[in-house]
Amino acid sequence: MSNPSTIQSAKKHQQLEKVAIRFAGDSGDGMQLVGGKFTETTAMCGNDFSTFPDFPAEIRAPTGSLPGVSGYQIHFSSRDIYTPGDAPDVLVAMNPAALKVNLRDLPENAILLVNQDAFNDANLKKAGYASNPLEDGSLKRFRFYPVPIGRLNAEALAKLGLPKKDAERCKNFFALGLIYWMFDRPMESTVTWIQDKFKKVKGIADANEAALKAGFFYGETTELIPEQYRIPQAQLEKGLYRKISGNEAAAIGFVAAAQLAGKQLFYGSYPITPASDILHELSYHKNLNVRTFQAEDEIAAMGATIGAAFGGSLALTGTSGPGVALKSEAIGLAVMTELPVVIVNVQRGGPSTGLPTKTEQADLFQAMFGRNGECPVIIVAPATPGECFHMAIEASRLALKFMSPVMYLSDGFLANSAEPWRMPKLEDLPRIHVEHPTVADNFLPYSRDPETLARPWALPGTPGLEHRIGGLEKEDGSGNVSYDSENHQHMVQTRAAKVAGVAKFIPPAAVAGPPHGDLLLVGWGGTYGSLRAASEEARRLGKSVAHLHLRYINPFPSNLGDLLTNYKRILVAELNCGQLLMMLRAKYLVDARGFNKVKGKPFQVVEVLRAIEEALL
Amino acid sequence: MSNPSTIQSAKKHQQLEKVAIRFAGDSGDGMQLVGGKFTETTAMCGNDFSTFPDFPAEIRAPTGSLPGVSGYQIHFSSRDIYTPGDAPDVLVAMNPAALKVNLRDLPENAILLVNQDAFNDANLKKAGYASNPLEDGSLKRFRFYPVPIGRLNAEALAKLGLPKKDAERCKNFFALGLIYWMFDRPMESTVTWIQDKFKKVKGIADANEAALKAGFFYGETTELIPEQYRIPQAQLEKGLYRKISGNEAAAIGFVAAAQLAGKQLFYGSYPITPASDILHELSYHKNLNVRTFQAEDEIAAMGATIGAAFGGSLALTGTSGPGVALKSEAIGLAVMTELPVVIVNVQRGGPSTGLPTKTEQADLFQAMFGRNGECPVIIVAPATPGECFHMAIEASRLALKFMSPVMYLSDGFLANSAEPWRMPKLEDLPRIHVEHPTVADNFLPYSRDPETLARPWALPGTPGLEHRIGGLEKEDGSGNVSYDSENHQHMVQTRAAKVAGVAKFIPPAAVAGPPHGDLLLVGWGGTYGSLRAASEEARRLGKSVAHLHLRYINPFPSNLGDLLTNYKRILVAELNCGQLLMMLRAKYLVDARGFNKVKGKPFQVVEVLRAIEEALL
Amino acid sequence: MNESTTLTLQPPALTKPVSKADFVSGQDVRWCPGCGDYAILAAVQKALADMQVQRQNTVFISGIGCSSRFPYYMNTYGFHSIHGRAPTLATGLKIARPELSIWVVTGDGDGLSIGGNHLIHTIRRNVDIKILLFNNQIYGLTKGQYSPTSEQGKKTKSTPFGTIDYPISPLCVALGVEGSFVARTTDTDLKHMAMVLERAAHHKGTAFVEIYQNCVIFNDGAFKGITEKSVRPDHALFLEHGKPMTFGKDGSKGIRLDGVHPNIVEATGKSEGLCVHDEKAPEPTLAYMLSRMRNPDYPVPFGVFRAIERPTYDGMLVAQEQQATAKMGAGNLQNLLRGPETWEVK
Amino acid sequence: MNESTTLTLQPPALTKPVSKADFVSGQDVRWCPGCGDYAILAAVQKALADMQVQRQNTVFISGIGCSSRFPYYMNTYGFHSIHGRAPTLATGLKIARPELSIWVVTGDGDGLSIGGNHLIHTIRRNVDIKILLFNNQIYGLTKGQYSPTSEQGKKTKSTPFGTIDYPISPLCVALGVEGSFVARTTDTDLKHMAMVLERAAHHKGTAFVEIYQNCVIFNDGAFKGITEKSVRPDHALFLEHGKPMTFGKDGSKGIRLDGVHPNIVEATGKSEGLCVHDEKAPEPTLAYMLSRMRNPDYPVPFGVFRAIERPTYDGMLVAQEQQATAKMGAGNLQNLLRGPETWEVK
Ligand SMILES: Cc1ncc(C[n+]2csc(CCOP(=O)(O)OP(=O)(O)O)c2C)c(N)n1
Ligand SMILES: Cc1ncc(C[n+]2csc(CCOP(=O)(O)OP(=O)(O)O)c2C)c(N)n1
Ligand code: SF4
Ligand code: SF4
Ligand SMILES: [Mg+2]
Ligand SMILES: [Mg+2]
Repeated sequence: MSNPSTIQSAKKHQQLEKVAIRFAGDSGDGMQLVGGKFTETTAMCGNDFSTFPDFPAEIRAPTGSLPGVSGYQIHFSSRDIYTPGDAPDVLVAMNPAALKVNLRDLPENAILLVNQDAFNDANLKKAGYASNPLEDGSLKRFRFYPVPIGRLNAEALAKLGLPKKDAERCKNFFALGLIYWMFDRPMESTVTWIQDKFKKVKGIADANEAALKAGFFYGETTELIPEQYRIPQAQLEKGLYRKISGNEAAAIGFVAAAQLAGKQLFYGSYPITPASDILHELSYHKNLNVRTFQAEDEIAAMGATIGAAFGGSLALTGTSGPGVALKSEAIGLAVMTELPVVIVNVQRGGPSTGLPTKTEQADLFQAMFGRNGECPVIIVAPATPGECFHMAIEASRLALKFMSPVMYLSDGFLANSAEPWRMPKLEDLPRIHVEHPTVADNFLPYSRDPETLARPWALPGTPGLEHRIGGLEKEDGSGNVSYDSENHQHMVQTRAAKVAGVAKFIPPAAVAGPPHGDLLLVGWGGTYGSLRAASEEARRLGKSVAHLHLRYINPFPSNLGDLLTNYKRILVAELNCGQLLMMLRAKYLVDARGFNKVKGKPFQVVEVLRAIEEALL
Repeated sequence: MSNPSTIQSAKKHQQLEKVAIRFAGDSGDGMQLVGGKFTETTAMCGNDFSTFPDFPAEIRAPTGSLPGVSGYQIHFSSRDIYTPGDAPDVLVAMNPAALKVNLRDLPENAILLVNQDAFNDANLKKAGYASNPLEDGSLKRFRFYPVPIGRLNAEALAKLGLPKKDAERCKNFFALGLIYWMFDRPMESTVTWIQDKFKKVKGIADANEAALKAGFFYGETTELIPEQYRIPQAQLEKGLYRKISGNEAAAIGFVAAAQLAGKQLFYGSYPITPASDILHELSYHKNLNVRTFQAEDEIAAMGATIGAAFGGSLALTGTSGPGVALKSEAIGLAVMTELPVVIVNVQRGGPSTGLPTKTEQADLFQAMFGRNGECPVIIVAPATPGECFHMAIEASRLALKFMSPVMYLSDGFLANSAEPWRMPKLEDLPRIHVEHPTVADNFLPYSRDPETLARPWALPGTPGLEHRIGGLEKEDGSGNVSYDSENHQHMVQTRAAKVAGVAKFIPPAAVAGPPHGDLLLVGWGGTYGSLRAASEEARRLGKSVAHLHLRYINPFPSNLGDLLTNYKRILVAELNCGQLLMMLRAKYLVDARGFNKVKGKPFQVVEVLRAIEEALL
Repeated sequence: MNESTTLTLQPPALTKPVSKADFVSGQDVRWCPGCGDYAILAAVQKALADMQVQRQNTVFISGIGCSSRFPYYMNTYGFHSIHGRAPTLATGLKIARPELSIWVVTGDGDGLSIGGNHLIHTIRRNVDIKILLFNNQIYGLTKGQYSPTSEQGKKTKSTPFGTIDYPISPLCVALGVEGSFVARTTDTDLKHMAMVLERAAHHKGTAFVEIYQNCVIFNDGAFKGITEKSVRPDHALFLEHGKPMTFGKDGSKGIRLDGVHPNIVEATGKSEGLCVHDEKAPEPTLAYMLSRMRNPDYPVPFGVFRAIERPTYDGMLVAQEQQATAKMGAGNLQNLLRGPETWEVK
Repeated sequence: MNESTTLTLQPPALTKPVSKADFVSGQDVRWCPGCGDYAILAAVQKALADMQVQRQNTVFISGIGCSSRFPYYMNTYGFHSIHGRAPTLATGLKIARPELSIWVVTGDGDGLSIGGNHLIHTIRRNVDIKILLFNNQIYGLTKGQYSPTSEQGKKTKSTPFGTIDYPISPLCVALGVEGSFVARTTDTDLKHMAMVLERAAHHKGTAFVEIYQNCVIFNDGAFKGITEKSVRPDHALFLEHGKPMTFGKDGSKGIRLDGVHPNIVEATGKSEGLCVHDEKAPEPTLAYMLSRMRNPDYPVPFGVFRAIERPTYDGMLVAQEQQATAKMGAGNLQNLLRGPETWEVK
C-alpha cells in the first residue's frame, strides 16, 4: 500500500518505495496516452507496476463536463505490487471537472498538480464550481501546485508557429514532462516514440517533444516544486518483460492455446465494452491461423462459435454480461452437443446496460446458472492481467479435453489494467493434445472416454463418421434423439459428472498465509491484487489471516472443502452481493460471511483490511 | 394411491374408491379426445379427478410407430385426489406400439384391454415386436382382455354406409363405450357432444354415436369382461365446478387479475411448447380488454411486454425455458426500469431443446440467477392446475404493487394436467389497487414508496410527468443516468431490498402435518400432488412427516427459516438436480438433502414414499 | 380506422402553443462536439414544435448507441432500452396505447445489425410508429468497429485489413418488407430534414427514415462526397412526387428508364422521357430501384421514396377488437371463469 | 478465390459412385403421412446423388421446426440446432472449414420469424452456403400458429379472429439484402425441384431457395391454387434465363413491362415486347419485381430469379488471410508474446 505519509517530508531526490500517480483530464486531453507513456518508461526503469484507466461511457462528452473526465492511474514500486493503488499520491488535474471528479479520492497531503489556466469561469461552471477552488483555500490540505500549463506550453511552442489548437493539444506532454522530472525519469523512449508516431507531420512531432521537454525543464529550473523522488528498481524475477493488460493477455493466450493444440483459432464476437479489445487484437493475427468473425449480434457469434467447434476449430466467443444473456440459449446447445467452446465474459457493472465501463463480478451466477435446464459448464477466472494469458490456455485445455463449454470470467478491471509480464518461454508452455477419430467401425458419437467422460470429436470431412447432433436429448452412445425417461436422467447425471470430474484434472487450491488460522479470506478473479495486498498487510500486522484465491470455480478444486475447515472464520470478498459466498455456503455448509462491494470499482486495499479486522473481532 | 389389488377380485358392480385409466393409441387414434370425454363424464358423476396427457413431440409420427404413441391418463375417486395416478389400473391399448410403450408402467393384475385387430404383422414390426404379445403368453400377469375393436366397430357401423376410413376413425368411441360400461357411466353427455360437434356432417355424428353405444353394449352383452365397477361420488366442497388445466387456469387468472386491477391485459408471446396454449386461450378474449401479440421471437415478446408496461397495461409474457434464456437480457431491463411485468415460464425438460413435451423443474436457477449483474426478480410457483389461477392474480398483484418483474414458474405437468375446479365467486377475488401519479410538482420517477420501495408508475399521456428511463444505472429519485459509485451500490441494495421486502406482503409458509417432527418434506410448484399424497400416506403409516410446499420462492416466506428448525431432517423433493435445495442450504445453513428426479415425468407417489422412508432411516 | 396519430398532432384549442425549447429536456447533451446527432436533435425538436405536437403524448424509444441517447434530450416521455430492441418496446406500447405518438431512434448498428429482425417485422406489420435510423456507417459508442452499412474494404478497429462484408442498404431492407413510408435525409440539410420529419410524422403506419449522420470521431466525412454543398448537385438526387428525376447543376442531368434499369441522361430544359417519381405507386419496385442507386454510378436519392396508405397494425387490432366485441358482446369475467362446461356439487 | 464447393461436387476418380440410398440415414422419418417434407427429402437425396456429392464433406444444419428435422434423415454430417440460428452455425462452420459443402434447412417460422436477422446477414455476406426454406405458411411443430408468410386474415390457433400481420415474401427479403442466388420451387414438382437444387448446389455464394411445402395437418392445400396440375399453367410462371416470360396454356399469356410495372398480355405465338428473364442482371430490380408477383393478380414465378457471381465471404476471408500472411510473413508465437515493447530484467 502506498501511503501519502511516505512522501510527506520529501526533499530533493527523496527515495520512495512506491507511488501512485493519477493523470486526469478531459477525454480529449490525452490522459490515457501520457499515462501509457509514463508506464512504459516506468517499466524500462525496472519498477513493478500496475495501472488502471478509468474512462467515461461517452466517447467524448462535452468538453469540460464532469462525465467527460478521463483518468489513468499508475502505481509503481521498488517491490512487488498487486494493485493500481487505492488512492493517488499524486493527482494531475488538467481542468476543473477533472479536479472535482478526482478530489474525493485524494488523501490529505497528497501532491496535487493543477493546470491553473483551465480554471476559467466557463470551465468552472461546467464543472459545477460556484467559486474557484484554486483560490478559495479549499485545497489547503494537499500539497497543492497550480501550474499555468496552458500558458507555459503555448510559450514553449511559440517559435514553432503551429496553429493555436494544435499547440494546445500538446499540453498533456508538458504535464508528462513535469512528472518525469518529479520522479527523475528519462525522457528518451518517449521522445523516440513521439518522433516515430508523428513522423508524417514533423511539426506535430517536434511540438510534442518540445512540450515534453519544456515540462521537464520547468520542474528542474523553477523552485515551485521542491521535491524530486526516486523509486529504485524492483527485484523482479529475471527474464524478458512486457507490459500487458488483461484483454491483451487473454487474446494472445488463446492464440497460444490454439497453436499449442495445433488448431485454428476461431473467434466469433459482437463488439461490446469492455470486451471489444479482444476482437480488435485477434483480428490482426491473420498470419497465425486466427479467424475472426464480427457477427450481427451475440447470438450469431455464439452460433458461429458452435459451428466452428463442430468443424474442429478451437472455438471462442467473447462478450460482456448482456451478451452472455443473449448467448445463453445457444450455450445450452453447446452443453447438449458437448462441443468444446470457450465463452469469455469480461464482466461490467450491471444489471441491464448498467455501468458499461465499470468493473464488477456479478455475472458468476449467470455463468453457473443462467440457462434453462440442468446445464453445467466449466468456469475459470483469471486473477491478474498476466494470468489472463495462462487461464486462456487452461480454459482451452479443459474445453478440448472434456468436450465442454468453458466460461472464462474476466472483468473490466483486469481487461484494462496493465502490469509487467514476464514472457513465458514457448517450450515451457504445455502442449494440448487433441484427437479426432477416423475409424468408422463401431463409431458412436456419444461414446465416452472412461476417464473424462468426453465424447469423441469426429470432424466433418472424415469418411464414414457422418453423424448428426442437436439440442434434443440424446441417447448415450448413439447420440440419437431419445425421449426415454431413464436415458434422460442418465444423461443429466452424465453431463454433471463430466464437469464435476474436471476437479481431478486441475491443481488443488492453495492458500497464501498460515495453513490454519483465525480467518480465511476467499476471493476469485480480478480482485486478487487487493486481497493479496490486504492479507499480506494483515499478517504483517500480526493477524492470523490466509488468502485463498479461486481460479477454478466450477468445479471447485477438490481440496477446497477441507481447506475451509482449517480456519475459524471465512470471509468471502467479492464485487457483487455474495455469489461465490452462496455457492460455498450451500456446498460446504460453512457459515462463511461476505464482504461485498458493488460500486463499479475494484476493492481498495484499506477497505479489505478493515473488513478483515472487523471479521476478526 | 390406487392399488390394483383393490379391484383384483371384482364381481359385477364392485365398488371402488379410486381408479386410474390410461387410454393409449396412435397420435391419430383420438386418445386425447376420448380421454377428455371420459373426464367430463367423470366430473358430472361427482368424482374428484386428475388427468394427465402424454403426447409425442412429433405432430404425427409414422402410424404405428413407438414415438407416435399418445396417452391420456385419468385418476378419479370418491375421495380427495392429488395426482393423475402413479400407474394405471386399466390400460386401453389401441395398437402394438401403444402396448409396448405403456406396458412397463402397468402393475401386475391390472386390467389390460387391447384392440386385437391392430396386432397384425405390419404393426407388430413397427412396434419392434418379434412375436405377437397377445399370443406368446407374455401378458398373463395382467387381467388381459383382447377385443376385436376394429372388426366390431366396422360391423356396428356397416349399415351406415360410411367410407371405410371414416368408419375406422370411430373406433376410439367404441373403446370409450366399453370403458363407460365397465365403470357404469352414463353416455348422454358424450352423445350430446358428438351430435353437436359433428352437426354439419350428420353421417359422422351418427357413426360416432353408434360406435360409442356398440362399445357399451358389447360390454353389457358379452360375458368376456366379467367385472363392472362403481366409484361413488366424492365429498367435494359445495359449489359450481369446472374442469381446468394449468394453462387454462393461468390464462383466465391473468385476465381476472387485469380486471381486478382495472387494467388492460397485454400478452406478448412467441409460440413454444408447452406454453402456447396460454396464447391460444388469451387470443380469444378480445371482448375482455385483452390484447395479444404474437411476436417474431421471445426477445420481441419481452420487449413489447416492457413497452406495454411502460404504457400502463398489466403486461405479461409467457414462454418455456429456452424462451426465458432469450428474454433474459430484456428482463434485466425491466428490473432496471422497475416496471411491472409478469414472465410465465411453463418449464419443460432441458437443457437446450431437451424434451419439449415433458415436464421438469430445472429452470428455478435460471429464474433466480439467469441474468447479468445483481438482478433480483420476484418468483412464484403455483402448486396445482387450479392454483395456476390464483397465483396468476398473486403474481400480478405483486408486480403491480412492487413495480417489479415477477417470474411465474409453471411446468409441463401443471400446464396439461386437469382437475375439477370450484369456481371462485367474483366478489371473493381481491381487488388490485393501482395508482398513477398525475401531479407534476416535484415528480421524481425514481422516488419510492417507503413501505414497498416501489417507484411511481407515471404513464405517457400525463401532462407534466414527461420523464425518461432506461437500462443504464439510475440515480435514485431523479432516475437520471448516474455513474456514481455510491449511488450504484445504493441502487443495487435498493433493488434487492425491494424484492426482499415482498416477504412482508405474502402469506407465511404453512406445513401440512405435525408442526414438529422427524422429517419435513419440502417441495415447490407442480409436484404438490405427489408430495401431498405421499406425505399423507406416510403419516397414515405412522411416520412423523410434514409437508411444506412453497408457492413463493423469491423472497422466501419470512417464517421459513424457523419452520425448518422444527424437524430433525429435511428432504427437498424436486424434478431437477437440487435447485431449491441449494438455495435453502445456502440461506439457512441447514443440512437438507435432496430427492431428485429428472426423467421428464412427475413424481410417482410410491417413489416419494420410498424416499421419505429412506430419509427416516 | 386509426386516427390516433393525427389526433396527437392536433393540439386541443386550449393548450398553449409549444416552442422548440419546450422539447429540450435540459439534460446535458453528451455527444462529441461536432457530431451530426446535434443537428438531428435540433431538427426533430423544431419539427415537433412546428407541428404543435403535445409533449405528453409523445414517446421516444431508442436502443443502445451514441444515437440512442437521443431520448434523454427530448422533453417528452422516453425510453433508452437495450441494444436493437427499441422497435419491440415501441410495438408493445403502441398496441397498449394506440393514441400515443411513438418515435424510435436507432443507429446503423442498433437497427440493422443486432436489431435487424425487429426492424423488418415492425415495418412489415405497419405498426404506426416513426423510425429514425441515424446512419453513420460505423459503431460510434463502442469506438469504431464497422457496421452493416460500412463500405466494403473499410479499415476499422475490428477489421485492420479491411471489411469483407457487403454493406446493407437500410432502404432496400425496408422495401424488402414493404415499408409503407420510406425516406432518406441528411444531417447537413436542416430544411430537407424538417420536411422529411414532418412527412413521417403525418404518415399513418411505420415511417422509416434513414438519416445520414456524420460521426466526427470514427468516420468523419463519410458522406462528404455526397452531401457537401459543392458536390451535392452532381451526387445527390432530390425526389419530388410527380416530378421528373433531375439532378446536376440547374437540373442538367436526369434519370431515364431502360426496362427496369435507370440510365443517366442529359436533361437540360426538357424533361420528357425522364422517369417521374411516384411515391404513391402501389408496387414498391420503383422505390426499390431508387434505393439501390448509389455513388459513383448514380446520384444518391434523398426524400420520400415511398408513401402509401394501408391499414396499420394497431388500427386493425383495435378494429378487430371492436368487431369481436360487437359480435360477442362485452366480455364477462364470471362467464370466463365458468368455461365451456360446469357441474354443481351440492 | 473460393473453389471449395466445386471441389466437393466433383468426386475424386477413385471414390465409388454414390446412389440416392447412400444419403438415407436410416433414422425413422417422423413427419406426418402426406407431409410435403417427404418429397423435398427425396429430391435432395436424389440431387446430391446425381451430382455425386461426397457425403463426408456435406453438412446439413437446421433450426427447429418440422422442416428442421431434415438433417436426421440425411446420411451426411448434420446439426439440428436451435430455433432460427442455423445460418449462424453454418457461417461459423464455413469460416472454419471453407472446403465443406454446407446446407441450411429452415422453415418460414425458423428462418423468417425468429431467425430473420441471421438469414439476411448471411445472405448479404454471401457466405457460400445453400439455404432451403420450406415455406408451409404455418408453424407446424408447435401445432398451427400463423407464420410471417401466412396470408392476412388467416384463422389460426393464435389468431381465432384472423391475422392482421401483412405477410412477408421470403424472396423479397432475400433481394432486399442483395442475395446473389434467389430461387423458388415447390414440393409438388420433383423435376423442377431437382433443377433448382442443382443450380443452388453449383452456385458460389449464398443460394437462397424458397420451397413451397404442404403441411397436411395445419395448412393443407395452401398452394393448391397455384401448383396443382390443373391450375398451374394459369397461376404459375416458370422462369428461364434469356426467355420471354410466358405462361398460361400453351404460353398464351405473357408479361410486358410498363415502366417498372408488369402487365399481363396475350402472347400466343409472338413473344416480342415481352419481358425477357435475366437472372444475371447485375441490378436485382427485375428479380425484385418478379418476387412481388403473386396470385390473384399475377402468376407466381418459379425458378431462378437471380444468379450472379460475386466473391464469397469465405473466399474473401481466405484471400485476405493469404495476402496478409504473404505481406507480414508467417506468424510467430514468440513474437506475438513479445508484443510491441519489451525490457529485460537481469
Ligand atoms: C447486447 C449488447 N451488445 C453489444 C452492445 C455494445 N454496443 C453498444 S452500442 C453498439 C453499436 C452502436 O452502433 P450504432 O447503432 O451504429 O450507433 P452509433 O453509436 O453509431 O450511433 C454496440 C455494439 C450492447 N450495449 N449490448
Ligand atoms: C427459442 C424457441 N422458441 C420457440 C420454439 C418453439 N418452436 C419450435 S418450431 C417453431 C416454429 C416452427 O415453424 P416453421 O419454422 O415454419 O417450421 P415448420 O414446423 O412449419 O416446418 C416454434 C415456434 C423453440 N423451439 N425455441
Ligand atoms: S462517437 Fe461519433 S456518433 Fe458518437 S457521439 Fe461521437 S461523433 Fe457522434
Ligand atoms: S405438422 Fe405439417 S409440416 Fe409438420 S410434419 Fe405434419 S404435415 Fe409436415
Ligand atoms: Mg452507427
Ligand atoms: Mg412452417
